[in-house]
Amino acid sequence: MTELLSFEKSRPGASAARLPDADVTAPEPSQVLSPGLLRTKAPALPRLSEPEIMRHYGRLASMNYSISKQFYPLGSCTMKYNPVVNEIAAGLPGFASLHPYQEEDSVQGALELMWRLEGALCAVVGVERVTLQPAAGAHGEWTALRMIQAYHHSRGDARTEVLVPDSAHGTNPASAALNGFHVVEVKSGPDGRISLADLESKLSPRVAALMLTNPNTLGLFERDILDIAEMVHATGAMLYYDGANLNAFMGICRPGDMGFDAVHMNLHKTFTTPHGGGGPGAGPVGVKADLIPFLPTPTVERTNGHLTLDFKRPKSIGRVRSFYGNFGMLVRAYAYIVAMGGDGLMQASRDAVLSANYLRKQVEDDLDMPHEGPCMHEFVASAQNLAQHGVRALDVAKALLERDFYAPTVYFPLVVPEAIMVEPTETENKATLDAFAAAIKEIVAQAKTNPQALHDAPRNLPVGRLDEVAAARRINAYLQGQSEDPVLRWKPAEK
Amino acid sequence: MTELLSFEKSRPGASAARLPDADVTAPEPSQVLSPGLLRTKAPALPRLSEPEIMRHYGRLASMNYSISKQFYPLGSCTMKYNPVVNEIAAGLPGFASLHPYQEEDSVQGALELMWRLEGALCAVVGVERVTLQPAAGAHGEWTALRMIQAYHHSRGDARTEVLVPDSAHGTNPASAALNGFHVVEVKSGPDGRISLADLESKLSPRVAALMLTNPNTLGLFERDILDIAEMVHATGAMLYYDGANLNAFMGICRPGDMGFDAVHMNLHKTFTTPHGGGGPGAGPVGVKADLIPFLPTPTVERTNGHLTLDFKRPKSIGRVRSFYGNFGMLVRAYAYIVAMGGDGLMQASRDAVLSANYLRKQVEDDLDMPHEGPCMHEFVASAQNLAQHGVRALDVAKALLERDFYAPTVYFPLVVPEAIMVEPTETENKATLDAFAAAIKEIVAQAKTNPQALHDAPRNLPVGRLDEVAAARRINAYLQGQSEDPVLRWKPAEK
Amino acid sequence: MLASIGVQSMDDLLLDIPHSLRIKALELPVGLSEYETMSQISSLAARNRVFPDRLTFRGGGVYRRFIPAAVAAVTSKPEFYTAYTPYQPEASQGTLQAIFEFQTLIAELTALDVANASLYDGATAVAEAAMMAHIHTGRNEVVVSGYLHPEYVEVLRAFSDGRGIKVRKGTEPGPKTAAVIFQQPDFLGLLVDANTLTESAHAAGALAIACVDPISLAILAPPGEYGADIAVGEGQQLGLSPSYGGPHVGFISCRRELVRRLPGRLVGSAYDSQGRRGFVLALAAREQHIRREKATSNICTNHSLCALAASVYVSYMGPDGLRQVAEVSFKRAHALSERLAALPGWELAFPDRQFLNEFPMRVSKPAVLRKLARKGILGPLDVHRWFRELKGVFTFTCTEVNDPHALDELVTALQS
Amino acid sequence: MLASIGVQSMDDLLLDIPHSLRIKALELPVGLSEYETMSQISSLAARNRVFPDRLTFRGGGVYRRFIPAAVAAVTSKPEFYTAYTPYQPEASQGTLQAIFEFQTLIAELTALDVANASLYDGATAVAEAAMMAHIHTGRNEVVVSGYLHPEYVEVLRAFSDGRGIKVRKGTEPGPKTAAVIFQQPDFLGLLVDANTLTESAHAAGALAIACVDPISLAILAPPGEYGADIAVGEGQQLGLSPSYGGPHVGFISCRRELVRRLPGRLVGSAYDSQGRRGFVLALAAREQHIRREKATSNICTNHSLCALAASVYVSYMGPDGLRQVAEVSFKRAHALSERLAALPGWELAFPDRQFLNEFPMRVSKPAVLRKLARKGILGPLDVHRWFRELKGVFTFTCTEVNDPHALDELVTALQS
Ligand SMILES: Cc1ncc(COP(=O)(O)O)c(C=O)c1O
Ligand SMILES: Cc1ncc(COP(=O)(O)O)c(C=O)c1O
Repeated sequence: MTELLSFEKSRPGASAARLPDADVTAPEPSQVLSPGLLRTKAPALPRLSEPEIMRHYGRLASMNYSISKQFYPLGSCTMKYNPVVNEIAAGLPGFASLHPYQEEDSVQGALELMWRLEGALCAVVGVERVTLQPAAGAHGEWTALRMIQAYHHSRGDARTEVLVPDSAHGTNPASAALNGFHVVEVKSGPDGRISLADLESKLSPRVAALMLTNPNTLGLFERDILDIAEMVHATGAMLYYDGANLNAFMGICRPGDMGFDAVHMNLHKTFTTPHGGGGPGAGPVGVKADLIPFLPTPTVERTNGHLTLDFKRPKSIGRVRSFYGNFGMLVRAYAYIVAMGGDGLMQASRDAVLSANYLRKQVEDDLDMPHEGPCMHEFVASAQNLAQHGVRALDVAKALLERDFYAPTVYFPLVVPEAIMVEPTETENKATLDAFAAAIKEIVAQAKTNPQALHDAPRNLPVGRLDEVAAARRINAYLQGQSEDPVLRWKPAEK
Repeated sequence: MTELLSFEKSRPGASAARLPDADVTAPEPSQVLSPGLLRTKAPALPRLSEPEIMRHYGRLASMNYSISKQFYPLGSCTMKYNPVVNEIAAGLPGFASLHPYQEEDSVQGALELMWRLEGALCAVVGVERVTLQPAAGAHGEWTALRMIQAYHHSRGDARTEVLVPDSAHGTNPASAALNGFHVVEVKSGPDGRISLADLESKLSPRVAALMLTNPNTLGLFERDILDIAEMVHATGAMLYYDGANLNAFMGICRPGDMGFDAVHMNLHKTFTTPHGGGGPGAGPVGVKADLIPFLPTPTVERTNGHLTLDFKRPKSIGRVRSFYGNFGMLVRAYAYIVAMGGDGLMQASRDAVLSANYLRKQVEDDLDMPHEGPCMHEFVASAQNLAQHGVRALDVAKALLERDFYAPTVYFPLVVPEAIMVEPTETENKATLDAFAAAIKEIVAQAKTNPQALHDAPRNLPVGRLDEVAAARRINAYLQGQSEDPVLRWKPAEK
Repeated sequence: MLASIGVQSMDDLLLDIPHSLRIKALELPVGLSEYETMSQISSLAARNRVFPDRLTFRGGGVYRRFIPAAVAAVTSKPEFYTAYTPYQPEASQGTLQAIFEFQTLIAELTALDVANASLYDGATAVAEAAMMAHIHTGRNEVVVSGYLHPEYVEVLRAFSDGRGIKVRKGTEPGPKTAAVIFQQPDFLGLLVDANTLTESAHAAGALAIACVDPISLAILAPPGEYGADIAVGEGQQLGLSPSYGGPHVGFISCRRELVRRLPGRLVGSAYDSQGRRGFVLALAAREQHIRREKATSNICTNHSLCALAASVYVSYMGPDGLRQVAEVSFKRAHALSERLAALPGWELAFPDRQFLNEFPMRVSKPAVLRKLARKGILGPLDVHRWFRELKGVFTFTCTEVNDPHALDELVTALQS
Repeated sequence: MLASIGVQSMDDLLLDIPHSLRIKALELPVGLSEYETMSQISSLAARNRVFPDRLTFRGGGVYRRFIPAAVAAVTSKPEFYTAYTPYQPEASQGTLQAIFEFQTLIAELTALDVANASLYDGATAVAEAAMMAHIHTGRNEVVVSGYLHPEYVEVLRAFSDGRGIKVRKGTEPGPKTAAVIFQQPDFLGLLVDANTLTESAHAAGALAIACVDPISLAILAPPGEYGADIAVGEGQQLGLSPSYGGPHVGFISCRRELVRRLPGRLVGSAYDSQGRRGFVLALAAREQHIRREKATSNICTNHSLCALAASVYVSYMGPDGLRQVAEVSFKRAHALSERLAALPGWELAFPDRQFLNEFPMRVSKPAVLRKLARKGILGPLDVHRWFRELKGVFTFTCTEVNDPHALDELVTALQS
């Protein structure tokens, strides 16, 4: 069951929109505007009735897996349940209808919410201030590195390198590069932790920062974190925390206490703002005292219960996006924190770690486990043991889809071959974890008896495996001018 | 893919609810109430977390066909698109949060809406007043007959019979019987219309009313309606209109003008309030002058722009439900009428008639057409031509489900054997009608080549055909005390 | 499309309609854009006064309660709210299973054997139960005991009038009595002696029909425990907003012996040829579309979506949450009743009767109540409107939404 | 579960964490029930002032427009909003197809070849486009022409500072110029000469980057028509609520030659072995998860759900509806501008410049504007805050939600 594009369903004369008339005496645009300013060819937008539109998107929706229906064991993604009340909160007219340029005295509630959220995030990660402006994790990373850059710069210290572990998420090196840093990779040791020796060898006065996540992307806690912090700080570099893995330790320990100078947080992971099929999220950044002067403007300030936006911050790196961040996401995260409380957040992390270790145990005889446990909130297995049957991690992923589970993250982190990265989160109950483990067992058994069935998976979804190589070839042809099919969009038939 | 019951998913200790404490000094119920008043055994309700609940209902939802995703050609049901804006309107706190016993001056907007809706419905069907109290069509029928009964009674005229055509909806005779009337059936002629001769023979001073729908349930307009009205009125009986088929003639003609004395309307059909999987709907009843004194209390009255509820109506039949009807549904219907306007409603009816005739044409070679066209907003075909291949209307219905269409109404009206009753409504575009016709053609072809495939349909839904006969047997066994499985509910395992 | 039908114009399709009946247009304004429609409707909504939940102390059959956000998140799924009655089970398992779960939870709450798929409201549920008793016993009178909701009584009368059944107020059933009907807690919030009422009904060969508050059943003995034959009630408190009185949902459950007399839809479990469990409409031979004038009731469309809301609500609460809701309401009401009774000129109207979370006060100077609205408070219900003997009596309701500060505000407002 | 893992207690799972780092509890209040949570949050919301749509005349990058109810009905579907980035295409066709449609409509609106899956907002879209130009041309300077939104400029600077790119205000590109960036209409609402700007950029070997208002493109020549290389913009007006500034959605489209430089996700069509068409993430070799430090951008999570809202909005409007929206806004603004210019002490700030639906007025006694809030009006934007030369200049915005009576109310309030 595939669905035509809205553009392909378009019917001449159809329209959902019935709009008010202008009802004023005023000229037509064409009477006023210079002809050169006017559009000559109308855009080929779909013409559909409201029922057609609603059915179109209703049917598209049913072609998606989502955390609302399926277990999403996606490692490094923290797909946990998104409470309904978050959505209600963000939709309150008192938030959703606010214009960003309203006078401050008319938005005290919004500013208070941001202030309180900042405070709560400070408490969770152990920092002194937080900027809520970045729109996503990568944006937060870049913001933090930009502050670190400005910090060194302000001290006349032009550092040009950023160290990134080989297991790091791709956004880490990309964010560093976007700030013009040279990225130097630090190796993991055989225990899945950063190699202190390798780190030692790469540290130098050129290094502006080391980017780490802890637990790291293998789900393992960097036991030597205090030593690492000392080594890094000794060279004058800063320690940066990629907070995508926050769900492991709320109420258990704090990056600030570990020696991290800056921390970004993905509210769309740990703090249950929904992923939206790829955003919007929010990536606040918390900092210790040294970096506070460099925070983006404006910051929210509170004096005698009155809230203001502070735009006068001479050392600030400036703005990283328009207005004050993804405010609607901030409301959701705040609602979650209020509902959970300190006790609830701690319980969530403990449950997440328990789930991951339980599930790891259930499948440890079925897949390779490249590193020893216990793990924190996620674990990385490997499908290399299935290679002898011609079965790859990708086949395991697709076979899981066929069994009504979303797939784990595969082929990441890069340091584990045929990686299968599983993060169950506290959302999933034991029955679901058991069912998932049973599916893995069934798939591993099938790898031996009928690998073809796995290569053919999934067979019960709207489409089977799509030929991405052929698609790439078609795109190439277009980009090289050998074809007029852009592949990356629909095009009206006639020109 | 079937789903465990919420009761079967229950886990000890799980709970979605976190509730405030009482926070007052007061005794426990058990300290105050006599022991005989207290419950001894807790009800076996499910214990689930919020994510489990949301996933449960999310998965159940995906097991439903609905007008939001599928074409619902259900005859006599007017499955048309339910505009989103209706839902928004009904959800406004200014409506959804009103207590029914608020003082009148604090609910002027609600009363005004009811007043305006009443006026609009009067305009559409051509009557003088409308009660908005009945909760559904059947409830409206019963309300109207109760008024007719009271009317005759008030004239000292104890009439005991109600005439109902053989093609009538089951609620018609049932509503009459509920008022203690004796139901007498009137036959249809070969042209699908009521037989005037038969009607003549059944009319007598015992007859309180004739219940009709026009177009009738065969989708045909009763051409002799003016004669019928004259005959009925001549005997002192009243003419009652079952308004389920209102979608055929808005802005084209009006039951009031045809001579009907009372009319019920299904707002959940013609006026786009959603069906909700079987309600709630709303079944207002419109009446001519003679019946006004008998309307249920309260009525909404308007004097100098001020609205009141009139409870002092000495001849009223009293109340037919608590409060003022399904108010939330009235808001939705009103929103629809405002958005459509007189012009839009007329267009809707014209489009509905056009769709039905177009679709009838497309399939007239494939199925038997027991009556000549044109039809109004729906038509009744028959699958008798497939009987020779052992294929029944039910098989056609199930084969349509397999093809992602809901099924037409089958085996109704009872006067047509193997009836297939199709009502496309103005919602459906030509592409959908064509696809449906193509599916019918395919099914009819398959009836000849591979009837077994039709008997096996549907094969791609959560369940195949369910054995209702076996279920009835199990229920019987339970009701006769031969089994302890109630079949009609889940029962906790242990006693 | 006209061409393919083989006609020239739309009018050719309307030839069966006598010319004298054709109208040119509807006497209604022209249609509006969505924006204008919403503006017009919002301005009507703005002409209503919304009292905050926490300051609403009025009940009388419709109550403010905390409604989890989950409820609307489920009922607003188009797959539920835009589906039809589940005539085709294979394509309607979502609705069917949800109804089956609703039937189960009503049966569990009332401790009776079987419940139906829903009725319109509490009032028609009482009337339908009376009709069941009438058919079952062949008797022509129902006895209404005590303070049954006055609107329920009116509806019962309207149903009974049509059917020629006598409605009598009293407590003594006689040989013609089909059923004794009582409400627990009653319209004033007071608890009645359900045991005795049930026994006396049975002693007279009549059925006992209990009209119950579903939330109260987390604390109170359910009808099944004291032997009632039929339980009915209004389910608004299970996750439905007041909505000026509807749509809400009626429920009905009964003993096994009476199941064939139940009105409306029933869903049962069934299996397909592969042994998969599914759900179907069951015992349809009671219903109008099969039995026509011999049906147990005329009901067709019922209140399915409201029943779904109730199911989500009850699943959210679970047994402990429901009990907590009932207990918090109980305690707040008892705390308030003491404070009100301490006000000069105020007293409990029935000081020796027990109650849960709604209770009648006798007020010597009711004028003070008129000031409440100005303070944003929706005060108690004046029940004198329905009962002559209750002059100066007002019923107050407390639920989990009336926080202790709200009680303070109320008491302060009454003192000032 | 602990037993099956083979440990005694939770602490056994946390042994890797140095003891000195363990904390006992978070310094946060304890959790609240849903009811209390919503009460607390509602009371924060109540401390904000909501101006009615129709009386909002403030724009400056965020606009009140009519949002069809269909938009939220789609974006609130959990299948959309609770899905992850569509890494597994077979289980994510809904999201993928929706993005593919979004890419198409942005490409159509801007009349350029290819658009991406979305960016965070208009400001970062400008910055990303500048980075593209920098990489493509190998040049280290971007020229910002005219009144580009001041916050966009700030973001552009932050991005450029990190990368060592110079941001220069002006109109004359030089040999080091990677791109000329202009906004059409500009921040003040004025129309610029996009043709000339584009030509001069090209003449200098630089790219032309047009930052455009998507609704304006129903009337105005799109970037593709005047030869711009990259179009970017803010999509808030396409069905997203103001929400105190976010989340909204940035968009970017470009000529075929630049597609490999595009930041962020791209969805393309592909086929399965049965020949069924589906959609997949395409050209991933530009992205961070494959290319790491060599990626065209660091963006990962983008604004997919907002892009979906925009798609629903545009489908609802269709080409005619979008044009109607633009025209009604245009006419209302022109009617208002005349009435304002007729007020004593008021004049158009740039009388010989053309505009669509936002326009700058010069006001001799701005104190009058302070009274507007008291009348429930959200008045114009004081742009002096950003531009020293614009003392006494305020921009007014009109859209289809500012009905003629609203214009009357505004003018009356200013006269009084
Ligand atoms: C470890 C890690 N870091 C950073 C990111 C980037 O976050 P975002 O996608 O919000 O930009 C992710 C997201 O997948 C992640 O898993
Ligand atoms: C012709 C006809 N009359 C009456 C009814 C009864 O309406 P309701 O189901 O709302 O009680 C229906 C509904 O199916 C119908 O089709």
